[in-house]
Amino acid sequence: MGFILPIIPVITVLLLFLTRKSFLQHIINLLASGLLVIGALLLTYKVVNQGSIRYGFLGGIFYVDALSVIVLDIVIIIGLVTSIYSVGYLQEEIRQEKIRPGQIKRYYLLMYSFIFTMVMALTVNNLGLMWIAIEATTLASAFLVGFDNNKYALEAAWKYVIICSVGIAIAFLGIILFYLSARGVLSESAALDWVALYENAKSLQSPVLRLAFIFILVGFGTKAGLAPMHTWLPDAHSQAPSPISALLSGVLLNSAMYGIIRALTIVNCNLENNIFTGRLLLAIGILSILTAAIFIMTQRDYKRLLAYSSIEHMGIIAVAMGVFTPLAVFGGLLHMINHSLTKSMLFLSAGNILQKFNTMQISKIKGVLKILPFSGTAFLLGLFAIAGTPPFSIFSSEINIIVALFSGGSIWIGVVLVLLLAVVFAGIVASLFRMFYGERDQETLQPGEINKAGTGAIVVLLIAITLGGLFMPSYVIELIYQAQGLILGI
Amino acid sequence: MLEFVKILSVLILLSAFVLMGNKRINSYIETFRVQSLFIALMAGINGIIMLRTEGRFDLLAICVLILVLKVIYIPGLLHRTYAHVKYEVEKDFILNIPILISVCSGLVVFTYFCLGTLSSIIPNSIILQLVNSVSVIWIGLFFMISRKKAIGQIIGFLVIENGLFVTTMLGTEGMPFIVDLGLFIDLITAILIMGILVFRINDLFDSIDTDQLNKLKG
Amino acid sequence: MLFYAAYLFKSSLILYILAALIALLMTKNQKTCNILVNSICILSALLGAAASVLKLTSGVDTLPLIQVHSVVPFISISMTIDNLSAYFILALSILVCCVSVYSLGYISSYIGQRNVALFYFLYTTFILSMILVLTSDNAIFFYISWEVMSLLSYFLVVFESEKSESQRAGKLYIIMTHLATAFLLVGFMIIYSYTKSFDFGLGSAAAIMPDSIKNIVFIMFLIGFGTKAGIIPLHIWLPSAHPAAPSNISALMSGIMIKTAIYGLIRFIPGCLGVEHSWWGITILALGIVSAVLGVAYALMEHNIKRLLAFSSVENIGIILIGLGVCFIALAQNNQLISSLALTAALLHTFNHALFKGGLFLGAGSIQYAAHTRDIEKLGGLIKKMPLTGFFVLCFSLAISAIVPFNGFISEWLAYQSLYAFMINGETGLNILFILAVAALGLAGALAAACFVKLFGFSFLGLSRSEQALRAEEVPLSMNIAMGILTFLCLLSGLFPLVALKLIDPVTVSLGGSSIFSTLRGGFLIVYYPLEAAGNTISPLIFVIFLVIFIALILLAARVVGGKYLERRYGTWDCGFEALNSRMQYSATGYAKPIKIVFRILFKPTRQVVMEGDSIYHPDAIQYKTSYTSIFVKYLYHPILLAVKDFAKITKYKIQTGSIHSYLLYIFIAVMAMMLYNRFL
Amino acid sequence: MNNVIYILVQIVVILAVAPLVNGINRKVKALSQKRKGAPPWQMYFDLYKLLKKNTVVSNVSSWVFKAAPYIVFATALAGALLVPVTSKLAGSHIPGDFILLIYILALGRFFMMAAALDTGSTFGGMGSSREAMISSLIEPSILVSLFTLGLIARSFSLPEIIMSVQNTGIPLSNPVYIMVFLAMVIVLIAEACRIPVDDPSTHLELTMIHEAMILEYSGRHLAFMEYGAAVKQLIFMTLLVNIFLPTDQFITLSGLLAVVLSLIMYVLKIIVVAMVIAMIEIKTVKLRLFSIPNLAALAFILAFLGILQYFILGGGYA
Repeated sequence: MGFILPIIPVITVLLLFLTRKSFLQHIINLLASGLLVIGALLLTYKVVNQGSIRYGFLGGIFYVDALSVIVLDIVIIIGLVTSIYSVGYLQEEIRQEKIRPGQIKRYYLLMYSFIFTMVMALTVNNLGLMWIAIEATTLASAFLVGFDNNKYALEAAWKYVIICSVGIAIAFLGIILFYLSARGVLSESAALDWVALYENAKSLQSPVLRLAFIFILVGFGTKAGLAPMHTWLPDAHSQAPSPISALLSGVLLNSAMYGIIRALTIVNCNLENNIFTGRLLLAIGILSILTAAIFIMTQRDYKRLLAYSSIEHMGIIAVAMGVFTPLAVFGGLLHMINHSLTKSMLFLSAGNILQKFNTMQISKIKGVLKILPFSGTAFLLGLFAIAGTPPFSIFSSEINIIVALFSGGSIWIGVVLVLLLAVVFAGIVASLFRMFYGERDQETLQPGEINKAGTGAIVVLLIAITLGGLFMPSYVIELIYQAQGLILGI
Repeated sequence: MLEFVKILSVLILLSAFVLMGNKRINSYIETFRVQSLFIALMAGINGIIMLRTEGRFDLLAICVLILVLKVIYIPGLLHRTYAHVKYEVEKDFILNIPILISVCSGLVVFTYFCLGTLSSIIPNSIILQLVNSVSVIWIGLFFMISRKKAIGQIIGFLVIENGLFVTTMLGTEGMPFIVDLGLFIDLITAILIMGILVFRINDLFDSIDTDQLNKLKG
Repeated sequence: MLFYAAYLFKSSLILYILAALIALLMTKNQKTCNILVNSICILSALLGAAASVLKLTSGVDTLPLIQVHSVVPFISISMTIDNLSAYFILALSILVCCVSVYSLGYISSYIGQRNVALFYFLYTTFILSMILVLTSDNAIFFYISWEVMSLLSYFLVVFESEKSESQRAGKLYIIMTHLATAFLLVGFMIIYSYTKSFDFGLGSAAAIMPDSIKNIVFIMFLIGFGTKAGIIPLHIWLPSAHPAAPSNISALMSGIMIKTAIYGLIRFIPGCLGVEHSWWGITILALGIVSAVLGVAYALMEHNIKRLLAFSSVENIGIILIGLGVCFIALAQNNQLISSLALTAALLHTFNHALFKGGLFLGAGSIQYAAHTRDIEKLGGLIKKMPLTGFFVLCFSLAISAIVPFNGFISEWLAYQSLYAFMINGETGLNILFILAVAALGLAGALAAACFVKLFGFSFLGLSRSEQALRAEEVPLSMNIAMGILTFLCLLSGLFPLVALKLIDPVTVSLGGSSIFSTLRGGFLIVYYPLEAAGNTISPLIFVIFLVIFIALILLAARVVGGKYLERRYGTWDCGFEALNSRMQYSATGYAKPIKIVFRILFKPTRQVVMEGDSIYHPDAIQYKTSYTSIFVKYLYHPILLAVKDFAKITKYKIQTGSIHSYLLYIFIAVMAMMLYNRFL
Repeated sequence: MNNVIYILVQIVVILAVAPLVNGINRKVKALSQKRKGAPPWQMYFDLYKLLKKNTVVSNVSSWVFKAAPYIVFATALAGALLVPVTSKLAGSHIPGDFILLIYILALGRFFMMAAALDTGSTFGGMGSSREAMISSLIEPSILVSLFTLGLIARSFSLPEIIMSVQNTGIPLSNPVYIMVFLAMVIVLIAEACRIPVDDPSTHLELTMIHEAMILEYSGRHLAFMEYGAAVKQLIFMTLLVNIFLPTDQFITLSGLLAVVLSLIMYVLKIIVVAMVIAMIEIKTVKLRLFSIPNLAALAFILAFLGILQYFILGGGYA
């Protein structure tokens, strides 16, 4: 069932090429994302029941297991939400004459090739191919970032392409070293197959692997927006159209993190401890959170603020992976899910606010709750959620990570983490909350939601993250436990 | 015959230095062309060896690809791009040449030092090439840091890619063919995208000086 | 009996949830929503009160209520009600009952103006969250409900969100409380890292943890709970947050919410850590002294009634902390009798403060309801317009100034007793601190009296100082009924202290103290303490009886000696100038000025006098502005805040320069650094 | 039975003596100013006359204004019950200690201060605010001094304290008592509104405090206010004389005679103290309002030093 997942986006792209009417394009978009979700769910069901799946064709490069399925589901579900949102979003953009109707086609084309690359990255079992796919995600999304085609968007796109390509190149060096470390252990064809690598991890050459891990960490870390390689992220996220920001933040970062996790698994298995990787990841993770905290404190642009918060959360996941105890890994994976849901919801509601107020300056906005009752409330609650306030879902994963830190002996890192999180919260409140309250001063704005469908999607997400805080569907947990087993090699 | 490979890898490194020493954008492109030529040769030699030993063609195919893409097509593309965008002579680099060169040599030493951990497990011949090619990567990165113009950065990126190619061809065996192929495709698209972006930048900013791309900060 | 307690308790919980749902559903029909929700709340509050009384008298300590485990690790709902929580829930229920009665009238002014349904949803869930805080027996669940409580109260603070002051207050509040909660979390986590369990396995941590760690955890808890309790210098959110909320909410916040912090201190520090060092108690005692005196000193300077009340909450928290401090010191020297005596004082004052401070906030609400202002300078003469409210506020003022025969006096008296009992045979160093505590209690009491004479006198007596005060009229009956109940309770527990003490005794016993009740000899009406020292005896009731008799006799004597009472109404003496008007009256500012000058070090008072007119000798008008700044805000918070902000602003542009070269350089450096690390591994 | 007798004696003696103190005080002052002055018992006549007069009530004021005099007077009397004039009857006493005493008097003060605000007169507000300041500044000194005595006597109840003092020889021979005594003198002056804190005999708004508060009162209200003030003053004097100048231990015989004797001694002591106070008033000048805190601070320091010495010397007095 899994093999249709990469195919659907391809077909969609072809269909989009053929169609001319924007109406049809919207329909195709919705259908495609719907189909994707169905396929993904079936696949998930299968994986939950029978563990990893390997497909014979194309030399068996397609391979899915719990870990990839988790990220895959995130990709596809966020994809669905985004595509639902995009319909209303694009229509509003056209109504405000920001884009021409002709651009809709381009938008969808790019979006689906973007999704396609990510699906690819998550379904292949070959590190090299995974790298290619992830590099391709950059290229596919570059024009999406520059979609608005003004000075800022262009600058963001340029930085995005350059920095990510460089980073990814370094990651490729790491992969070559992986290959090198397998010299004499594995046959050439299998030398990048990460399953094979994992199975023979013990016999790989550790010094080479260590170097390889460093390069992969930096390389994929660049894509995942870990400090100090994060610099492209705030620009790209703030300049891209809101739905695309949601995709970037909720999905792309995770796929990059997925690459790191894959490598991490092998290296730790080879070194038989996580001291080396742990130190690097903890350092980078804490650094990311610290950077985010500093930037959030005095942020003037709400989309940038959200972007920095993404950096923070990637940092948290990195810390979790660095601790590498079952609890931590569990928390990290759970955090991936929760963060992408919450963050994409935030970006989507931010998109509504942006379309209503036509500014990203916090200081220029007042009375959001009055003017946009639904997405405003969602944004407010989402901010509490993203800051790790109970009872929202992010809290539940953060608490797992923190507990892991404290019971794993690294108490002081735990203390630093907790305090930094609190500081981030304070920063969000201090810099962002003023835009929610007060009377609206622009009489031109009349209250009421634009993009009804999109708002509906937002509300659904809100409910999901609120309930997810206390009760997760048990098969999700089951899936996470499987992935945890894979990562820890239990 | 492996001697040639060693010499070539040194030559590639040298070309990287030369590139760093260049002042004009046209000469960047030419140096890059030369470097790619060396790489093509290297691929060719390795390909012949492999053909002899295992009877595989893929490295030769790669050699051809490199010739077509990196020696002929991409430099031409860059030349054309550069011809389109406005051109005024100005100092393109942030530090002066001697310092840049010395930093690069420092990079080579650094790389050698850092790869010292591998010396126990990998034959010296490979270490040599590894050091050379990896230093080429760092030099390329440093080139990007040191050049202001957009095209300079594209070149730097290409040099990094070159370094990666050389590294893939370490010793006799290259990477699986499909990976190299993918690498090429990505490369092409990347260059195309960057080229398009350069056009747009030039349209909007009336210059390809990336120092003007600093509106987004904080 | 215990079974009934659990049953009643659960049913009251369900009723609260029901009320919340009803509030959500009845967005359209606000009137019925108002009535329905309040009546349900009253009912469930009564159930809760009954449950906790049953629990307290049943003699069994812990009573597990609900255990629900979610699939996510560490996320579980587990509620247990023991004597301590039962006691606090009793206080909560009583206050909630009165506040709900009050809201019937008070919120009716909101109908049509604001989203009443939303308000009631927040109101009920807020109550619910407080109950969860008080009953949770698992650290994570405690943390969750604590945060939820903060969140909901935040939304209630910013409920009147169009006011910029509400926004500022809310921002300050949520930031402070969240930072504090982080410290709490750290504390819990450190404990966990030793005990490997989040259940309140009380005392379990004490055995395992090393002293140094215990001290750290203590400090964490002190900061965490101290901020919520509003002890000085962590109090700055409190005087801005309480006034911003609607008055009935302020009553709940000041009456119960800040007491949950006291609950936390009692629950975790003696319960979980086990007090071994006297310096813990000494720290708390010192903080208590500071909070008590400074709190009321700042209260005296305020002319916004609700800010004044908020500051006076800080004072009362200080008094409670003095009790707690003594208790902890006694525990550290394991002197059980004194510890439980001091704990009783603290708990009783907690309860009393809930009553009269709740009442005072309701009173403030009535004043605003009637006169549409909270500014004392604009009020006056209300006692003729709204006699009932006036009378109740007078009673609450007496109670909070610890004046006989109201309940405030009893708890302060107990505090004095515990200090005395300690001083009889404590060591010198501590005794000096205790003496300071005595002086502080005295000073705080007297200042409180001054403060509340000001509140009562300037808002209810004299001439009305503004139009709206003139147009004020008595508030709806329900509001007065609520305040009446509270007044009655204040008087009751002031005259028959043993009623309350009987309920506190199980708490102190279950916390490992020895029952002081065995030593309460004498009749039901007399509190009688034979400590090691000779007995100190008071009986407020007897003195009230004496007072009544005396007054009767005096009236009689006057009648007999002076004959019939002839009264002539005449204007107040105006020194023979034209008749007195309200602007000639003494102003509240002037009233507080002597004390402001005496304690000028605390207030840094500033004033400016602007003479309008051509000659300064014959000014047409004189403008007199006076203001004061809290030294804590000025010398503690502002500097830190500025430093952080500047640092962030500067580094922001230093890191994210916008130049792609520097970005590439970061990557470059990152790789180099990691490779070096690898090399030197 | 005992209690009834005790209460009656207390009430009668206090009521009887209170006005006398003021009279003597005025007389002494008059003599010092080479005036003949009114007879010491003048105040009885004044009170009687005031009772007979009919009263003027400000039409601004409310019930608080009218209730205040009775409450003030009643609380003063209730307080008087706690301070035994003679230790010969103190075998049985009613439940209450000095903390209760202080807070009962506080009730009266609260109403007095409130009533002063009730008429809307500027003088009232001024007096009230000054009273607020002084009372709150003096409160710690009272508490600390009485605490010291309570610690020494191992009890808070004043009869106990007075009893215990009698068998420690001459109290004023040891430092603790001296310190506390001085503190109490200052407290007395402050509470009784005497120079240098307040000037009872002026109606100049710059100086008056207590008088300003009761300025609006007339007729029987004024009478009770005055009388209450006098009783309160007498309470503090009684504390002073019975604690620091105990004489009852010299009275060896018992029964009614002893009581009478000790009462006579008591009255004499009170007269002496009244004169002393008067002398102080003559010798000193009224302080600026804002140098009163210094006096209060002095009182507190004295009390504090006293209890400090008690602790340092290890409480070896009981």
